[in-house]
Amino acid sequence: MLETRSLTKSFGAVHVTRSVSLKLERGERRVILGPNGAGKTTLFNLLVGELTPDGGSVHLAGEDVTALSVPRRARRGLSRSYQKNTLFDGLTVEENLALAAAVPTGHATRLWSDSLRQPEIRDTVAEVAEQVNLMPHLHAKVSEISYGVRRQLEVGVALATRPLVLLMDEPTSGVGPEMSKGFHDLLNNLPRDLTLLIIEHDMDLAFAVADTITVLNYGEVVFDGLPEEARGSKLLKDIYLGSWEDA
Amino acid sequence: MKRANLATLAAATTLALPAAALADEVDIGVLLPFSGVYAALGNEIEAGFALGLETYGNDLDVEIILHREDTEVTPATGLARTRKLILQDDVDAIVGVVSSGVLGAVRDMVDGAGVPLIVANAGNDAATGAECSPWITRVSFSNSQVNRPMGRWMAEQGIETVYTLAPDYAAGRQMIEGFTGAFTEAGGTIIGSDYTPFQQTQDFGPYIAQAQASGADALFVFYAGGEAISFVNQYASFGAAEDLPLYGSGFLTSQLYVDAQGASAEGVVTALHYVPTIDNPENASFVAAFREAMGRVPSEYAVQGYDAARALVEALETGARDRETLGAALRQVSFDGPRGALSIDPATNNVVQPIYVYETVQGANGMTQTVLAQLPAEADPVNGCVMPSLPTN
Amino acid sequence: MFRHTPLRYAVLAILAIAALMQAFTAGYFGLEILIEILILCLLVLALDLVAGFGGMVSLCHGALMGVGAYAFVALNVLADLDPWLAALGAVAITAAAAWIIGAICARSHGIYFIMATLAFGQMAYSYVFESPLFGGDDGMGGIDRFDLSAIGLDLNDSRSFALFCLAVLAAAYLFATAILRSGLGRSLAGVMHNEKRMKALGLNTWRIKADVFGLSGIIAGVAGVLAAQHIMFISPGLMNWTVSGEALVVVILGGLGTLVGPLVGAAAFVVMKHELGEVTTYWHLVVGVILIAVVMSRANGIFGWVEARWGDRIERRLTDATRSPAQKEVSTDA
Amino acid sequence: MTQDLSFWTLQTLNALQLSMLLFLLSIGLTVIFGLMHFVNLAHGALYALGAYIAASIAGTAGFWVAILAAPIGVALVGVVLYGGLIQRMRKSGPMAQVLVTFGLIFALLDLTRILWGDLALAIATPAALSGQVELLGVSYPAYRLFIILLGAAIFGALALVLARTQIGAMIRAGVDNDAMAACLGINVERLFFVVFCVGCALAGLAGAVAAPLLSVTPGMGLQILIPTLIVIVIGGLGSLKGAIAGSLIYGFVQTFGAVLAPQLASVLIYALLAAVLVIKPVGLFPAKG
Repeated sequence: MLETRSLTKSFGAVHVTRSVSLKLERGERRVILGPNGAGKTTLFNLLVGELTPDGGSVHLAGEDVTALSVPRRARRGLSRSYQKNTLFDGLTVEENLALAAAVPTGHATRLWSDSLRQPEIRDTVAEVAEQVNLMPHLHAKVSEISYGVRRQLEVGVALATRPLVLLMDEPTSGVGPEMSKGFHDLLNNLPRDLTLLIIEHDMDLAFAVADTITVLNYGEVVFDGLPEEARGSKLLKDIYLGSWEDA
Repeated sequence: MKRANLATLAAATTLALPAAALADEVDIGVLLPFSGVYAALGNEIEAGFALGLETYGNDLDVEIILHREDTEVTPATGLARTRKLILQDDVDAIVGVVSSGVLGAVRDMVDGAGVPLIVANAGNDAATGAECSPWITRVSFSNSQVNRPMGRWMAEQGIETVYTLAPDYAAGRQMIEGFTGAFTEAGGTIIGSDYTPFQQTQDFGPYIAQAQASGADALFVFYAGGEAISFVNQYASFGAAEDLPLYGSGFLTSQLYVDAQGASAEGVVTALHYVPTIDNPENASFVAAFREAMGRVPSEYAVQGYDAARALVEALETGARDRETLGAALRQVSFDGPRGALSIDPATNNVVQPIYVYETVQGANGMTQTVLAQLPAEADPVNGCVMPSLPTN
Repeated sequence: MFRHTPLRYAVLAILAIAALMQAFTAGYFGLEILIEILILCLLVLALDLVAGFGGMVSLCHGALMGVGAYAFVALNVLADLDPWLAALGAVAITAAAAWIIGAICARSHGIYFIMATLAFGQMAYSYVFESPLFGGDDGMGGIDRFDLSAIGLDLNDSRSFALFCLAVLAAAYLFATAILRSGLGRSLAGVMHNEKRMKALGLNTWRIKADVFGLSGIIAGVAGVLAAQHIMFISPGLMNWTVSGEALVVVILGGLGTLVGPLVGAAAFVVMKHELGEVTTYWHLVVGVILIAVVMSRANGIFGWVEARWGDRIERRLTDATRSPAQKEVSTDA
Repeated sequence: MTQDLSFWTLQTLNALQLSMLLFLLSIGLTVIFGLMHFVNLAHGALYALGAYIAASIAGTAGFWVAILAAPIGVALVGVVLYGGLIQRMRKSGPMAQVLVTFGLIFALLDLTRILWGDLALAIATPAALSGQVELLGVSYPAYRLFIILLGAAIFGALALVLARTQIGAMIRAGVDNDAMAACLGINVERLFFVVFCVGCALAGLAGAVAAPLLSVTPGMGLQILIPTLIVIVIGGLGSLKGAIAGSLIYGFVQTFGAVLAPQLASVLIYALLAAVLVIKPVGLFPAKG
C-alpha cells in the first residue's frame, strides 16, 4: 500500500534520512520507534511531500508519487496528523472535520453549494466524530476544548478525508496516561482495512497496537520486524537509554 | 497670512449664502487644489486672485460670493466638486483649475451646463483646440504657446541641435512637442528626446548623462514643481553648463522654486508668459502689492490668479450678472496687465500674450531674472476648434 | 467561519434604511456623497472578502477597480459597445486579471503578498498613466450611464443613480455572502486559519486563493464600472496604490472579516473626509490620528468593537426570547 | 549616439549613487523588521522629516551641521514613537502594525505641511562637494561620489558591527530566534530600542543627504516609500545582505532601464519585483529560510 525505496534526505551536512526502505501492506499497522532526532517526523514529511527527498522514491498503492505535490498525494489517499496540533483554531470541532471531509468529495472547491450542509459530509463528520470520541464537543471551538481533545481532533481531521493510509505523528504526545489509554480504544475502533503508520513514544501503546515495528536511529532503519521480536531486543533498549553510539 | 484672510472672506461669504440669488450678488466658484502635490500652486493662485479682487473689485456695485472647493489632485474629485458648485451652489462662474487632467474632466460639465469657466492655470492645448468651448476662457497659457516662440528664438540664436527631456505625462509631451515643432521648422534638429517617469524619477543623472553623450548644442527641458528643483540641482552638479547649456520652459525656474534652486539655476535660459522682473507699471504695482500681502515675490501662478480676478471684474463691469452674460463678456476682456497687453482670441478663447525669454541670475536678495527678449504675442493656431457662438441675445 | 449574527442583521438593516432615507431626502451634494459611499462599499466588500476571510491583504484592489473602469471605457467608448455588454466585458476582464494576480501571488504571505499585489497594481497604474490610448494622465471622458428608461429610470438623475448603486451593492453583498457560505468560501476559511493543514488534506490552496481573488475581482470590477459611470470620467488616479491603501484603512476602521463592518467604515470614512475637508485641508492628519487610535485600542475596528462589546449579549437575549435556533448554519443539528 | 566606455562608467556611478541612497533607507527598515517583525511604513515619512530638519538648519548653520543634526533629530522622534506607539504595538499582528504606521504617514505628512508649508525647499550643495571629480576617465559630481562613499562606509561599518561586536551578535541572534535570544540573557527590549533608533537615524541621514540632490517636499516620504519597500522585498527581509543586494538591483535596473528601455522605465522595476516573488516568494536573501 505504502512503500519507500532508499529514501534519503540531508540538511546541509546533517543526514536526517539515510536510505530508508519501508513496505506497508494494506491494513497493516506499523509503529515507528526511535529517539528524538532519529528522523521520524522528517520521514513523515518526505512521505506526504512536505519535504522533497534528495534520493529514493515513495510509492502509494503501487504508484510512484515522489514527484507529486502534498495535495495530490493527499487526494490519492495519504493523510497525516501532526505532532504539534495543526488545527483550524478559530473554528468549531464540527467545522474542522467538515473542512477535511469536503475535500475528497469535491465540495471544498464548489461555489454553488455549501459543503457544511451536504448530507454526505455531515454523515462523514458524524461518523468520524464517533470514531475519535468527539461527539460531545462538536459545537465547541478549538480554543474551548482541552489539549487532549485537540489531540483527538488532530487525528479526526486526518481521518475525515477517508484516507487509504493514515500517518499519525505521536498522537499521544503531551497527554496523560489516561488519555493515552483512550487512544488505544480509538485506534481499535478504526476500520481494519485502513493502513496505519504511527510514530509513538509510549511503548505500551506501541506494542499494543502494532502489527509491525520499525526502529529509526540517526535517520536509518535499525530494526524492522514483529513486536515480539522487538520487545526483548537489546538494540531497542540501548537506543532509548542513549548508549547507541554506532552509525 | 494669505490663507487666513481669504479663508475668512470665503467663510463669511459662504455662510451668507442666500436662498435665492439676488441681482446684486454673483456666486463664483474657486476650484483649486489645496492639498496634494499641487497645493503650493493652488495657494499661489488663490493669493493672486484675492489680491486681484481687492485691487480691481472694490468699486463694483455687485457683491462677489466665493465658494471654495479643493480639487486635490484627481480629476474625479475635481469633477465632483464642479458638479457641486454648479448643481448645488448654483454658481454664476468658476475660476481656477490647475491640472490639465481636472480641466479635461470638467470640460463637458461646464460646457453642457453653460457655466463660464476662467482657467487660471491648466495649459492643455486641446482645451482651447479640438475640445474648445465658448464657456471656457483661459487667461493663463497653453502648453505650446509658451514653448513655440522659444523654439524659434533658440534657432535664431544659432543653436542647431537640441536634446529634450520632460516628464512622461500629457503636459510634458505637449510642451516638448510645441517647442520641437517650432524649432525644427526654423531649421533646428532634435537629436534625442527622453520622457522620464512622472514623479517617480529620483535620479535624473542617467538622462543627463545620455543628453551629454548625444553631443547636442543645448538641452531643452520642461519640469515643474519638485521635479524642477531636483532637475536643476542635479544638472548643475554635473557641471554640464559649458558643453550643454540648459534651456527650458519657464516653469523650470519659476519664481516659486528659484530660491530653492539657488545658484544651481544661474544662467538657465527659459521662456514664460510672466516673470516678476517685467518692466511695466502694472507689474511694478502688482509686485509691490503682492510683496506687501505675502512677503515674497509673485510667480506666474500668482499673476494668473490676479488676471483671472481682473477678467472677472471687467466682465462684471459690463453689467453681466448671470451665466450667459458673464460667459459672453469674459470672451471680450482685454487689458494691460503685469504681463503686458492681454486679450482673448475669439477663435479659441485662449489668452493672447507676449512671451518673455529670461535668464536666471544672482540678484541682491537671492535669485532673480533678466529678461533677454520679449517675443510678440500671437494667437494659438485654431487646432480644430470650432467655436459655436454663445446663445446670447 | 462567516455567519450573520442578529447584530449584523440589525446593522445591515440600519445601514439600508439610512441609505434609502438619504437617497430620497438628500439634496444634490448629499446624493453625491451617498453614491461615493456606495461605490467605496463595493470596493471594501471586495477587499474584505480576500483580506478578512482569506488573509490575503491586497494592495491592488484600487487598481482592480481601475481595471474595471478602464475596461468599461475601452469597450464602451473606444470599441463602441452597448454599455451593458461593455460592463459585462469589463467585469469579466477584471475578474480574469484578479484571478491571475491571485494565482501568481498565492505562494507569498504577509508583507510579501502585500508587496506582490502592490507591484501588479503599480504596473497597471504606470501603464495607463503613460498610455496615449486611454488619455494618459489626463484621463478620458464621454462615458454614458446605463440606459434604464425601459423601466422608467433616468440614471443621469443623481437620485436614480444612487438607488441603482444601492441595488447593485445589495446584490454584491448577497454575492459575497454566497461565496463565503459556499464550499469554496468554507475552504477559504480553512486556508486562512491553517494553509499547511488544508494542503495536507488534499486541497490545492493556491487554487482556492486564486478563485476567491477572481470572485473578489468581479465585485471590484463592478465598483469600477459604477465609478466610471458616476464621475463619467476616468483617470489613472483611480489606480494609484493610495486608493488601495485607503480602502484597506476603511476595511480595518470598520472591522476586518466582518463584511458588515467595512460598510460602516466606508460610510464613516467618506462622511469624515467631507466634513473635515470643509473645515481644513489637513484632514489627513485627523484621519491618521483616528486610525492610530482605533488600531491602538486593539478592537477589530468600529464594528468589531461594537460586536465584542454587545454582540454576544444581544444574541443571547434574542435567542432566549425567540427560542429559535438562530442563524447558526453549522450548529443546528448534525 | 556616442556611447563609449566613459558613458557606461558614468551610468554605473549613477546606478551606484541611487543604490546607496536607497541602501541608507532600506537597511534601517529591514533590520527593524528582521529583529522586531515590525513593518514600519512610516520609515519614508521619517526620511522626509530628516530632509526638512536638514533644510531648516542648513540655511543658518551650514550643510555639515545639518547632516549631523538631521539623524539626531529623527532619532529623537524615533524615541518618542518607540515609547508612544511601537513598543505597545509589538505584540499586535502585522496588520495592526501596518495600519498604525499608515496612520503615522498621514499624520506626519500633514504635520510637515503645517510646519513647513507646501512650497518645496532645498539645500545648496556644500561648497566642498559642489564641483566635479575626475574618476575613471569621467568627470563626476563630487556630491554624488560622496553619497556613494557614505553608503559604502555605512555598509562597511554595519557589516563590521554585525559580524564583530557583541551587539552585532545579539542582533544576529535576535533575528535568528528572538525567543532564544531572550533565553541567552539578552535584554531584548533594549536591543529593539537601540536598533529602532539607529534605523530612524539612518532614515534621517538619508533624508538630509538626499536633500541637496532632490527637492524637499511634503510628498517625498510617500514617493520614496515604494522604492524602499521594493528594495527590501526583492532583497529578502531582515538581512544586511538583502538590503544591499536589493538596493543595487533597484539602482542598476532603474538607471540602465532608463537608458536602454526608456519606454519601460516605470514598469520594469515592478515587473522585476513580481518576477522575484514568483520565483522566490520570500525574496533573494531572507534572514530566515
